Amino acid sequence: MTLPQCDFPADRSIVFQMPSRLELLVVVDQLVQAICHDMDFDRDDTDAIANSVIEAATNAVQHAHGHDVMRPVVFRFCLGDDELQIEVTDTGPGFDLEEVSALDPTGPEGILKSRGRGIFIMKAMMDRVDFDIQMGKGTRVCMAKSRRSAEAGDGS
Amino acid sequence: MTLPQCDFPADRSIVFQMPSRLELLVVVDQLVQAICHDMDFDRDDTDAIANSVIEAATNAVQHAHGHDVMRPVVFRFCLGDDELQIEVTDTGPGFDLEEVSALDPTGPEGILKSRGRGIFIMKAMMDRVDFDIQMGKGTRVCMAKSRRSAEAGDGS
Amino acid sequence: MKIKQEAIGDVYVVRLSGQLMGGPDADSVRETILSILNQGYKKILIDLKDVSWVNSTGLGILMSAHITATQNGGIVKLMRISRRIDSIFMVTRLNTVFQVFDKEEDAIASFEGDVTGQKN
Amino acid sequence: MKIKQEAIGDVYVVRLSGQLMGGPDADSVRETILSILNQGYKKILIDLKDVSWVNSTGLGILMSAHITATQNGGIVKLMRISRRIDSIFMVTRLNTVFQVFDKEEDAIASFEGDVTGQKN
Ligand SMILES: Nc1ncnc2c1ncn2[C@@H]1O[C@H](COP(=O)(O)OP(=O)(O)O)[C@@H](O)[C@H]1O
Ligand SMILES: Nc1ncnc2c1ncn2[C@@H]1O[C@H](COP(=O)(O)OP(=O)(O)O)[C@@H](O)[C@H]1O
Repeated sequence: MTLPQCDFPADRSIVFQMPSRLELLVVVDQLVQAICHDMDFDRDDTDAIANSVIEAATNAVQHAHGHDVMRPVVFRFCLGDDELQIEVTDTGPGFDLEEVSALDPTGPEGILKSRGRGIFIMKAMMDRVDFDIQMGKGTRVCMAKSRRSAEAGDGS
Repeated sequence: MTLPQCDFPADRSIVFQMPSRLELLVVVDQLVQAICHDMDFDRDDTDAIANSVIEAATNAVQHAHGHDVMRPVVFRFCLGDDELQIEVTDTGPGFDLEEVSALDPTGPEGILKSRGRGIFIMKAMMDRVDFDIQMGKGTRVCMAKSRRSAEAGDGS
Repeated sequence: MKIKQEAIGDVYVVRLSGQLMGGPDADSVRETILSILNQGYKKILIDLKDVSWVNSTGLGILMSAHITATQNGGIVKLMRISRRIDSIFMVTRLNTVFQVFDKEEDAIASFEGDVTGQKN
Repeated sequence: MKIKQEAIGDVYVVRLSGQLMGGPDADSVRETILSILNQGYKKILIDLKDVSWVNSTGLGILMSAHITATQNGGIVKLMRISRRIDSIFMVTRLNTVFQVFDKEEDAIASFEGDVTGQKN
């Protein structure tokens, strides 16, 4: 694992690591739900966060690790006062983000495809999604979402 | 962290790490429940395992780390075919296992105490509980439990 | 994921449970849809009541089912999706591809006259 | 953990919810019990219906409540414990210390004549 470590503070960081097995996505889902519950996220935001983490994890298992069960996927959660930050890291080959983002999966051509919705879902459901892609080394997806109540005061 | 790494195989290992906060025991509980569900443990065994992991984690947070939120507690799960192995590791001072095991918490004197039940509960609820205590360095609690159905054939 | 199947008149109901997330799920749903079409049924209703969540690979499985059915003169409708799955349908606009029903009776009734080729 | 309180006749019902696991919980339960005893109530019923689990520290909190009450001429009973909490009571033999009831009415009725000193 040559990717830079994240700098989440130790007193707010939860780390989770699992083998590249799709069956374990149910465990990821439950873990994310519990963290969101602990942070008082509402039902809809919790679903949005859980969906997004599952998309990132699905990509790590399928595309990055090709279901190689010996290769772990690492999740880091930073439980802020009003914001949950999440990193999902794999050791796969990386990919061309611009290329895969070119086709809108909700457009007339994209909607009929059976693939290409994962990154779109993360971007739609989280406040922020960034990719740290190191070709040949790995991908780190960084996502964040604030509690609705936490946004109430910002006039948006 | 100078304790020896466990030798759980990568394709069956789940690792979880959290700050020393009792509030996060609800997240640990949900994680353990999800892992047990994935492994088809029944309701009662799942409760027994979750209770035991919570006891080990409570000791790590309270006794080993004195609620110092900067010190992480590490959980490792090995999802075997019929057995779940769990390690809970802290970086606390260690303790004298014989001494704390001397008083039976169900005896006439012990039952009236408000403490001293944690290790007893783990031993009662798991198939195996071992302590790897390195004084001044840390404690690693190793526990295991098999699925009931997995034991059905062994004549016990 | 588990699959249960049941013919109700000329509507074939496929009840999924668990999570719809790709891997082996993709093949089993595809095979189920193909075998239903091969039996001559054209009206397929997928019941998602016991599916707790769907990921994008699972959405792809549903989209493949839709395309396979359409290519064979059939139609796939969905029923009883959770609030969580509904939100992913809205975001991905799959709600514009699939007719989704809350109640089984409404779903079944909606097929009336939908497909000209009946089960033969 | 949250605490709600309610006097039903001369029985004081303390309803806990969440998890009973030590830390700040210990102090808030202790203070609640003491204030109830100070108000002159002797019959205390702890409702665990909405407590999903208890750890050994939580058991210690209940045991302290029992001892504090007893020392002040009172009594603590429990009601509506889950299967999970019941199993930890069996293992630790706390079921021999506390009377536990499934139904609130049975628990309340059981206090009749239990304690000679009534609320004054
Ligand atoms: N972590 C990753 N590692 C390698 N390639 C990835 C990763 N995530 C996404 N990709 C590439 O980007 C493409 C688009 O991903 P996504 O939007 O999630 O849709 P889908 O997974 O359905 O193809 C994938 O097909 C894959 O080629
Ligand atoms: N991980 C640990 N690190 C340091 N001391 C521990 C640890 N686990 C247990 N102990 C010691 O053993 C004692 C007994 O533990 P336990 O049986 O869990 O009961 P309790 O936590 O209620 O005291 C504790 O009071 C503590 O002194």
